[in-house]
Amino acid sequence: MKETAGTTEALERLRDAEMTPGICYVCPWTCPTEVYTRKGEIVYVRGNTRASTKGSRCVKGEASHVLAKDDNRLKHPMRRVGPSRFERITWDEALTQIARKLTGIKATYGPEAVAYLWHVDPNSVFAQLFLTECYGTPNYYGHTSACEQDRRLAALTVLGHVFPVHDYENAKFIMLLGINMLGANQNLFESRGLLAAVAKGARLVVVDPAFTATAEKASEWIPIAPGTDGALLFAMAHVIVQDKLYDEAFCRQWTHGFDEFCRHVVARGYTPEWAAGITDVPADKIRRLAREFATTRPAMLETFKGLGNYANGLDASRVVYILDALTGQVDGPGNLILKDWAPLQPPLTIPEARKTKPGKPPLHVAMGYPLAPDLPTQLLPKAILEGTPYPVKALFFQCTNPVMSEPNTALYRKAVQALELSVAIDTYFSETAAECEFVLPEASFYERAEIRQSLAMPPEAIICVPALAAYHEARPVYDIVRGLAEKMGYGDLFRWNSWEEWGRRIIKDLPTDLDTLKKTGFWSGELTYHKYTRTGFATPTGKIELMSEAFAKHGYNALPEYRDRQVIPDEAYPFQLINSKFEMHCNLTTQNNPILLRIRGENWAELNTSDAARLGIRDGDRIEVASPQAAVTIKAKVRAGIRPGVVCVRHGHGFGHWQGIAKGRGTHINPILGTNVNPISGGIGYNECKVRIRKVSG
Amino acid sequence: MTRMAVFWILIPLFIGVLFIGLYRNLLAKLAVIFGASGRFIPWGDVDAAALGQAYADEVVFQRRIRLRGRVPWTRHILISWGFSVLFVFDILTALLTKYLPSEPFLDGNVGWLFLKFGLNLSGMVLLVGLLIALARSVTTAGTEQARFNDMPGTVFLLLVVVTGFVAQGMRFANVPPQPGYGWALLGSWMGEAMRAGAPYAGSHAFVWVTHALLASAFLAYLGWSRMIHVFAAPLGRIFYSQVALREAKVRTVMEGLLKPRAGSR
Amino acid sequence: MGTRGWLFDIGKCTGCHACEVACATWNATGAVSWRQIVKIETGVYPNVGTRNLSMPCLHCDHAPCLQACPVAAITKRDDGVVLVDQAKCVGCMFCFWACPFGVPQFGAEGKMSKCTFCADRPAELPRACEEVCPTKAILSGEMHELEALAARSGGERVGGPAGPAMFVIR
Amino acid sequence: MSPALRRFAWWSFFVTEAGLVAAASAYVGVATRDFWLVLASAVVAAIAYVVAVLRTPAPDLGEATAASRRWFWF
Repeated sequence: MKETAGTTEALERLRDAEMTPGICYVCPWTCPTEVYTRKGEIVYVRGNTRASTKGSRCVKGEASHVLAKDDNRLKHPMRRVGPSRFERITWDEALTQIARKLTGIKATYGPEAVAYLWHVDPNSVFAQLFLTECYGTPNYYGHTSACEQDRRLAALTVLGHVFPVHDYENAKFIMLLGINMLGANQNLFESRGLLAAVAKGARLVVVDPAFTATAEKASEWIPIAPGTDGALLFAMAHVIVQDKLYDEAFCRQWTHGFDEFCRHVVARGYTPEWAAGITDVPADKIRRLAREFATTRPAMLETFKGLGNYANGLDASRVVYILDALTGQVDGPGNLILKDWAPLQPPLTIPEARKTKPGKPPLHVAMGYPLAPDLPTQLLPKAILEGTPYPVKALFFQCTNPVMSEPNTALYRKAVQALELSVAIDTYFSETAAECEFVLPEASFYERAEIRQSLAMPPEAIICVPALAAYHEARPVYDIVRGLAEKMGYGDLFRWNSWEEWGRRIIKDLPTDLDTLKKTGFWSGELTYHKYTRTGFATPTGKIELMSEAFAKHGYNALPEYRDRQVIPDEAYPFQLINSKFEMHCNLTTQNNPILLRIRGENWAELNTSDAARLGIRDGDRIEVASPQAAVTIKAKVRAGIRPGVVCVRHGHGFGHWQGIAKGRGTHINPILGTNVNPISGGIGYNECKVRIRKVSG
Repeated sequence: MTRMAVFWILIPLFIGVLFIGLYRNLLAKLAVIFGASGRFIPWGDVDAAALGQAYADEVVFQRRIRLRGRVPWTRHILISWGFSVLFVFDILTALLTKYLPSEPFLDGNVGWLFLKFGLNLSGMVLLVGLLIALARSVTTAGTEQARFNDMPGTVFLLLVVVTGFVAQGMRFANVPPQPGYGWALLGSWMGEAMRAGAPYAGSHAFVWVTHALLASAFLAYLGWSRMIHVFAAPLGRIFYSQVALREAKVRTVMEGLLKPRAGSR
Repeated sequence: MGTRGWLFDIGKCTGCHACEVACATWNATGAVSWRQIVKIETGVYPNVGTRNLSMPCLHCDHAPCLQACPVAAITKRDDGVVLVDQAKCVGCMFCFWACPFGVPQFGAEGKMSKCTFCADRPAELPRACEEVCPTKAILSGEMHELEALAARSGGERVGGPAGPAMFVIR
Repeated sequence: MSPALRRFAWWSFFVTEAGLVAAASAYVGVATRDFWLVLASAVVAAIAYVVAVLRTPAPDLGEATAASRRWFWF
């Protein structure tokens, strides 16, 4: 009822504060914000009311103002002097020593022995430019293998887009598999659109072994057998092909391999009856869903991390997009949107003469995952400890905590310990930082500048203007990289008097100027649909590839196939372990937040009422969850909204941090997961785990 | 009419005022609670351990005030314990020396010295607490810390205590010092200090009656001011300790609100 | 000006807790939370349902907390907003017992605090919770406007003799 | 108001007042002028109490709102 847009001045008056536009970096969705400060302190933060998020924010972002004053943050550079012992050093000492080591490693092993990893990538473009173009390592990577690696590779190879977004609001049929839009995934303008669509009568079908926050709003919840979504999707394709429900004109014009794909699903016998036996979804229901999806317009089929948590997730994710394509439902109103990006430029350019060309292929290629959109991080310990495919001697960890988030924790810790140079750049101390040689304090998103792409439907650039002075000695990545560049003879390339200098270079192609951007916080272009009619698709054939040329080129099956998942529960380990996230927590930044800990102070394992009754487990009991690899104890949550035979651990990326007030809370589940690399994509098979459970205490 | 008669005539009125206050401002409020929740806490459902814990926390150790700070806690615990022990000793003194007089408790005997000691000690504890409160009220006036100060209550009680000590000092000054009177602490010390002006026949009685009337007026005041917290806070806190009942109440309401309407999903 | 209140749409609430934190931030509520959020799961597998409720102070017409307060620390403003004066509050928790919804909260100081309807925000601004809500499940406004809105979606006023100022769309 | 609460209100008051009159008479003597004054005082208190109790609005959620505040001095 109340308009939020245009109330900025009123709030400034009320709180005698000044608003600076910012970007929330608690999670990778990077929502634009308004930060209100008075006398150098944050008095209020809210979403940017004029940008596409329209002022809405999630609970994590809302609570993030705490970190501006959190005494637990990293305050100054440190060097490790023994197990769990660090000494304070100056920035100059830290950068000098790191530069010396980098020079040494380059001389002995070549620059490729250095890799840079991030989870969220604030300003890391500076590190990318320095490491990949000046220093000469191709190994600059993100965290996607722990996240939507399969979805990303599927989107890239089928649709030629790295990150499709969603026009939920205009959709009339939405089917979501392994994606909890309203829970874990809180890119909020989309949440609002999804609920608006439901309110207007759209059918929402949620396919997930757990009854999620999204399932709560759905017209239909399909508690599918875990890791069998591919069979359901193939059967839907079978129905669409058999009944000729596809959009033939669209397919002929805009897809590659249409006939081959149609023949393929029929020849393989991917019938609803076949799928019913695998998925535990009745054949007539599959038929109905396929028909509803194919005959309702606009419609959308989407997935995210859920399917990729199994070894068979890549082909399943491909079929998601193939189904969207078969019915011609791509990049139109109410469809997946192949988002246009704002025309942003790099903050600086390295002259050709000063560039160093890597001598070895990037790690993911050398590891045998040429199509992987991001590093198969599960194979890093092998590269570090065994030197295969080639030795990795130095790692930078920016805002990432793989010792906590990767499966097989013990092995990962050992690998980090074996490095010749390890540098953690973060706002908080982490389990990974604890094993690193250098720990560098990074400025938070309240203390640094940045201009980047937003993840909204239209092309949109968002800006983060520093709202606060530096926190102790913490520095933004651009200043850290500048210091390193100076030590290594590239200082002249990384030189600026203020961030505005490189800021102007980033936005030089935008039809706006920096002063305007610093007031409004964003620039938004026009949302256009069916962009492919002008540009085609960014695939080898320029069309949607139902049959992938990229796959064929690398010797993989060009057409997707259904395979069973790798780990199937048996008598000794009768439960499938799956994981899901809390909307209150996202990795490191939230784990020590007193507000969020008050809301969710620990994680738990969910199991079905009938399983619990059989095992004598009551809600709140502590249970042991044991895999063939290891065992942990965790609090049990008994609920009806989870498929029997499945144990769902909340926050699979690790609760149970040992620093600050979060110490001793919750359980870190990853030690019981084995190393599991998805074939082709290189993503992590978090859900490829069978467990047995027993009650420990009441 | 003696001055003591004035006291006896006025005290039923003061106590009446206290009771009216308690009825209007405490019992009627409790009735709202029971009206809203529909019933008393059923005895069978009482969590005795939690109740005991709440009593210890709220009344004995006053933990909530401790969380507010060391000074407020010291002040409050001195006043509340000083006041309650003084009250008990007052009743004991009246009973043992006036209504059921027995030899050991008569003037100068061991029991009498015990009563005097208790009265003086608790009175001094109360006095120290009140002086801290007064100092705090004065020094924090106008600041954020002054938000929870109760200046009228402090001054009222301080008048009661000071007139009590003055009356006692006058009485001691009127009689020759005897061995053991030192147990009367501040009373005997004041007696010695005031001996020069003795005897205080008329003025002593006047000060004593003033003290007695102020004390009973303070009782009347209890039911009509923030001092009602003396009764209300322990009572409410003890209800609050019944976590299961408290959560059940809220949950019932929430579940009621969340119940889907007939026909809706 | 008429009395003010809430319109809460259960169908839109995802139980994300953003409102709770926005409220705590704007009002600097410290260790207490002025919004209680519950998620209730019902049904038997596979016919399961969950529903969420985000509960502020409902600023009742005949506020039981106000009537139960022994020191008159609780008052009702002309616009219907029920406020507590912490300087008068003696922390007796009677209001908590009187409130049908468990709204009053007690911090370390022992003084009652609760939703003030963002007392310092002018009526034309959204409340902090309303401002942040990703799905617009929370609306504030004058009761007669909300009544009309609620009626359109089959919403009803929360019942009870206290007259809570909230409409709920189930 | 619940019957138990009401009983408590009546009994506690009258027992206390009776005790006070008894204590006073031990001091001023029975049937003296001062005794009658004490008694009169107690009767006035009792009448005031009865009136106060009867006039205190029943804690009905629909009515008690403003009335209960009138009695305060602050």
